[in-house]
Amino acid sequence: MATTETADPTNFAAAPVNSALDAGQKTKLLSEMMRIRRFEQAALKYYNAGKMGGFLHLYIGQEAVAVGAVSLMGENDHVITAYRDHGHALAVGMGMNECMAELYGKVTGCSQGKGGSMHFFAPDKNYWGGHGIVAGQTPLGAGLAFALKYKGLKGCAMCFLGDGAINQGAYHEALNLAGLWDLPVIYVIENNGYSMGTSQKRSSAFKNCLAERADGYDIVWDLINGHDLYEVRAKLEQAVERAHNESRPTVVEIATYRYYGHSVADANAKKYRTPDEIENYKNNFDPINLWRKRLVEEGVVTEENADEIDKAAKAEADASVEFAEQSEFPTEEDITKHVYWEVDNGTDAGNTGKHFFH
Amino acid sequence: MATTETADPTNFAAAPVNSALDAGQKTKLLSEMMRIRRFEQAALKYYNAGKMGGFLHLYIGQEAVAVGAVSLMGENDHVITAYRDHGHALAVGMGMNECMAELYGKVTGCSQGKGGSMHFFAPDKNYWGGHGIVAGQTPLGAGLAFALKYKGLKGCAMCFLGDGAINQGAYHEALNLAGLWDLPVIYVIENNGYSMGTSQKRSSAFKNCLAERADGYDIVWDLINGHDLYEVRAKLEQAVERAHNESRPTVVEIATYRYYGHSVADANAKKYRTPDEIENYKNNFDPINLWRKRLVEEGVVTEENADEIDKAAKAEADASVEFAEQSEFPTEEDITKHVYWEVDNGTDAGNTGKHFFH
Amino acid sequence: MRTLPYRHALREAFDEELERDPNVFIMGEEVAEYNGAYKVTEGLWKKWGDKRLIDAPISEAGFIGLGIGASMMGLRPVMELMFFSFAYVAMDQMMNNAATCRYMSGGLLNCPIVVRGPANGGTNVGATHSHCPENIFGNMPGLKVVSPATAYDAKGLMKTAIRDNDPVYFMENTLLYGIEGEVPENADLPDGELIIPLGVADVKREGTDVSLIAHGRCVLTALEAAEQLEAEHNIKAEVVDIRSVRPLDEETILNSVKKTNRAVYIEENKPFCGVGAQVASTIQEKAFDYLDAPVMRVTSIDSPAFYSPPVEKMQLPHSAMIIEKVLAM
Amino acid sequence: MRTLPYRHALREAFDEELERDPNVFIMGEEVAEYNGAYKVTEGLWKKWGDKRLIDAPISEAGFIGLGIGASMMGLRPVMELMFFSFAYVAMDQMMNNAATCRYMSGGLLNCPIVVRGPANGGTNVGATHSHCPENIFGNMPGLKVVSPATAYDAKGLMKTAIRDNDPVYFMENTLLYGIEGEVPENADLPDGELIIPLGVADVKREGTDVSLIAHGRCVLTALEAAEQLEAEHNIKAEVVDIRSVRPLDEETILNSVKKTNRAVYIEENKPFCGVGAQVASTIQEKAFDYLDAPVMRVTSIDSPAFYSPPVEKMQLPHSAMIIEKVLAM
Ligand SMILES: Cc1ncc(C[n+]2csc(CCOP(=O)(O)OP(=O)(O)O)c2C)c(N)n1
Ligand SMILES: Cc1ncc(C[n+]2csc(CCOP(=O)(O)OP(=O)(O)O)c2C)c(N)n1
Ligand SMILES: [Mg+2]
Ligand SMILES: [Mg+2]
Repeated sequence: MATTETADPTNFAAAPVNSALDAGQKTKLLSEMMRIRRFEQAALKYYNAGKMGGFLHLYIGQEAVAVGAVSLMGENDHVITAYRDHGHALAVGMGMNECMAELYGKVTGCSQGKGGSMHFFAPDKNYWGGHGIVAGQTPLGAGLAFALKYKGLKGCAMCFLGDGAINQGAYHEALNLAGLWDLPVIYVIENNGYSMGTSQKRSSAFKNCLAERADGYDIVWDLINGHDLYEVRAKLEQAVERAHNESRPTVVEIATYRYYGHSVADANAKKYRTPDEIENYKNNFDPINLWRKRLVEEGVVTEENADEIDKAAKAEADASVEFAEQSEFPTEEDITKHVYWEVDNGTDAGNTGKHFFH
Repeated sequence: MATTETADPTNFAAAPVNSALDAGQKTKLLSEMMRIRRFEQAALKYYNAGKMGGFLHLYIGQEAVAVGAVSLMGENDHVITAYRDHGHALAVGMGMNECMAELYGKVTGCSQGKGGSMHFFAPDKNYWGGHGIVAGQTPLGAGLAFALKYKGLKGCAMCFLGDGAINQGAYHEALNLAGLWDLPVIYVIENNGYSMGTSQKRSSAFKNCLAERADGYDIVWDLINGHDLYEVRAKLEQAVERAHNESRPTVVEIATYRYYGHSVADANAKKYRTPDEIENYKNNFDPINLWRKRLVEEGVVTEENADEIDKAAKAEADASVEFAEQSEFPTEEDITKHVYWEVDNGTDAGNTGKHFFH
Repeated sequence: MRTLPYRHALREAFDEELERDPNVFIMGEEVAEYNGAYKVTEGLWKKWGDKRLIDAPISEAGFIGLGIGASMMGLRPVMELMFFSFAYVAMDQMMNNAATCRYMSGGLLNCPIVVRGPANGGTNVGATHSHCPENIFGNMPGLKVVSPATAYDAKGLMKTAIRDNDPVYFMENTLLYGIEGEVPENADLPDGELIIPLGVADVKREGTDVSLIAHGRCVLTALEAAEQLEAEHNIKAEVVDIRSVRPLDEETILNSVKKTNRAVYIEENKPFCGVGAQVASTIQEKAFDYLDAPVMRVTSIDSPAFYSPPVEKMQLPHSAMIIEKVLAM
Repeated sequence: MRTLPYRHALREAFDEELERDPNVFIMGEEVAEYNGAYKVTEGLWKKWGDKRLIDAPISEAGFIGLGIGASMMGLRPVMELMFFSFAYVAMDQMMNNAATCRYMSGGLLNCPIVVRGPANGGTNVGATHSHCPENIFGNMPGLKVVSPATAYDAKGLMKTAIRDNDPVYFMENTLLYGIEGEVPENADLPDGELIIPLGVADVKREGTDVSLIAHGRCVLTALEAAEQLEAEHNIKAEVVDIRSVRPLDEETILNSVKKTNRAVYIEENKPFCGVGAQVASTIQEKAFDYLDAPVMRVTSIDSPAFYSPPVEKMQLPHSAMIIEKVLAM
């Protein structure tokens, strides 16, 4: 059963969590979305220039999901996601410099060059990655929630996954544990319609939607339009409240869209999706344009303010490229660091017996 | 949504598949259930006498499920189950001798002593085991159905699993594939209320029942009382028809009960279940007693006939013990047989390169 | 000295660590109300309650993954696999999430989790329940693998494993659970408790003629063979129990071989790429000039586990196999 | 002779086998409509259609298990793992159901399935996507493991793997997909097709001074090192490509070592219990008296895969590592 309980369910701006926002906060949300997009546009440019290795999965088009969700986080709320993780990383407050440097594989990167695009982490910001194995993070998300409950903290874990990830067994095992043990975890399915080149219809058996599988575990679920920041916040807030006050899980499915291919290496991005489909979303559902328009209508910002915010975001992204370019690569000595905590910390345990065998 | 569509859904005897049964067939069903029970009672006796190794998971109390399901099988219908597999094995027509000898670990056993209690196979009887890893058989069941469809055969695969097995990811992945690809597979959840010492409520999050999770995959499901052979046949027949005519999967959850512990080694069988609970089922829901009573009422058999059938079953079981006792153990040379088909068949491939390294 | 069965020694380790650190909890199938399928956790649920001992559904990937996530947050999960063989349904969580997240984050987190359970054959439970994946997990940098042979080692290594800040996979043996061994009372110990570091091998029998190197139950098989070798062939075998597969105490192994000039590795796993292969390759590389004969290996006969009780006995390493190898050297 | 990239050679193998046997089908993520994440199956869906090329959801345990079940019924599934690393979410199906059902049934069935995909690092995809589990699957009796280095071997071994009646895990390499190699037209072949048996090593370079033994892309690294050793140090290295890990051609390996008296095993996997450990232990056991020096090993530096492009290069085996070992012998 879907669960929308605002007075006028269509008027998400009126939801308490949104009406409580002041101009500064609303503007900051715009700025964060713009920062994510500018960061990724810069990343795309230099990835194509051969400055980076591996994969680059862009979040462009989905920004309102991570920004909206993270904007609801309090001290004891945590986030974990998959490999399409730049948006969540910047939203929780990671710096563009460390993130861009990580893409460059530099030692100044957030993972000192060891993780790359798919593996941004910031435990100090309650951000637990950045995970490359589809749905592999879903039991971890349940574990974060389990730890909060075990410690008696009022918080929740938001665990993001894609529409294709719901077909991994680990997700179902995690759902059962969350439902059975009353874990304060929120599974956020970012449904951008495709898992690589495979549409939702070709990868999943479902009746009405994907979140509905939660019924089988007696878990409340909801559907959200991901292009509307107000809606994302209003509906996700209910899930956060449920986690905080009832220690119960929620599954939300957020309709969204990625403008680029699955990763930049995706040769078929325009084959399995019609150009019309892509254009239509860009023109009518771009979460940044819609939020910008909204704030202008509300008189919160002027077009000029918005342009400045965007310019600042672009400048920050360019500066992060410069930072990454100037930074050093890790050295061969760094290869065997961060394998074992006990070794890194020079403890007796780390010095007893042979740990490395090359 | 549940799907019971007989004229009077409570009068399962009147269902075509049951009204079509002649006296001989009805008697045979009684005989098969009695044979399974007598076989297992003998197995229990000699397991406790130290004649067998490993685990012995008894099916006693659940006989109507396997017998009812297998009685619906046609030429292209296949079966696969978990480790509680003696009932299904005898129901598909495996001999008591080969089965008892397998429990004894003798070379005359159905698996030549290599599989033991959990691993009875008879591909010639469309019986694909006998699997020890919980839910590990569920993707295999989908594969049997896939093969039938691929070959253009009108058949189905009945894949049995327990109430605890539904929480393995593999089952959910298999459900999605079955729903997505229209596979003629029937997942039969034998819900005996416990997974080892854990009750359904302590292991599974659910709203009304376990089969209901099928809704999330747009798969039809049904609930069945496993003590009533007519009900098992009447309702499962609908699933078989669905598989044969629509090539669509079904999930059925059959309420049943095991009289003994999870395995004979289960020290706590009477701790996590009250004696009353066990006695109540034995006295009021024993599938053999109920069927026997029914056939007597119908005038199909007399009490005397029934006793003779039971005596014959016991005699057959005793003879199988004798057979097993008299049989030889495999030899050390047998250890490396049946590892590689190519080696066993002495092909060029089997003779090229080193296959074994001890 | 006081003797305890291996399983009780483990239970004491859990009980003491549950007492010492409120972040330690035990989770697995039937570990709480049922007292453990093999009674290793018997009595702990009664004593420590629902928060510290948790029965899990049959969802190894789910609950071990949950434990890994919880360990990142500072909890210290001790996860039971009813059989270690079931690790294969949780393989991604155990090989990727537990072993690589510290690395991929540049050291921003660590996973102090213990995953434990029996990894052995010999009770006729068949091919799927008899895996010995010490080599498989040992292959993955970031993981630690322990396999104790005695009650004493089981207790001391388990306490260390729980306190270790890296993931430790602790492989036990259903055939050892009932075997008694000396385990001192804490009161009789200098530090008031039994702690054995990982990565330290133990010479369980001194000898001069050949080094029998092993881990897990095969250590007992090696000791049995050593007795016979001395009694019947006047060959003095040294028995080296590596105890922990990774980290590995190469020094003790090499010192023994430099003394005896002959080595046999004994393990229950299948031979191809087993721990014995690693140790043999290390010995010939680092003690080449000391070897009077090639390093030999004893393993299970190379097939899936055979059910038939008398045949599985023949398939598993036994002293006759060891003696034959030694006499042929 | 005609040259083809490795990926095209594989595609020819699939195309020919799809043609030959209607029971052969290809399943995996993006193998059909998308033409394969690495374009190995490009064009096959267009030619063979929905029945023979099937796009699967992201459910490796589910669809590989499905393939195993279908193979028991006589179909011949060729399953693609987009990365072989994803085998870890399908581990139970691949280690238990594919490898043990024949055994546990006393030979009543067999599983003629091929599971294939790239198992390698070097493209900076990080720790979870760079596993090389040849040793892990090779450890399990009942399984076969193949790892071809050239387009020629890839085609010939794949055709054999598909016809083999046992499960074959075929490990490719994304860095090899684009490399051209000689692959004869069928018309130019005596039997009209290219078939290479499993279990037969190939001496890719003759030499007298040291045997460089390897599999997969490391064979090319070994050849490069051999060239430099000859050019700069006048050392004539023989390069033995084992091609198939299990079954293993020990004879060719031992004959080479008996000739050169020195051996180095090169592999991309992490060292602990790698294929090189097995081969080193075998050589010292069976050619002990022929060895002038211990068998040495070259592997990746022992940590999870490093993302940073220049650093991952240093982590992976490269000719300098090999040369250093050889010169130190
Ligand atoms: C277990 C596993 N299988 C396959 C892959 C390869 N892969 C990476 S992302 C992806 C598609 C995932 O799609 P979705 O879950 O919808 O997330 P999105 O990329 O759309 O954000 C696939 C198949 C993987 N990383 N892990
Ligand atoms: C993956 C896996 N985990 C755990 C086990 C151990 N185990 C065997 S049967 C069982 C209980 C299964 O209960 P259920 O599915 O209800 O089947 P039942 O025994 O009641 O027929 C457990 C936990 C196993 N064999 N495989
Ligand atoms: Mg998607
Ligand atoms: Mg049950």
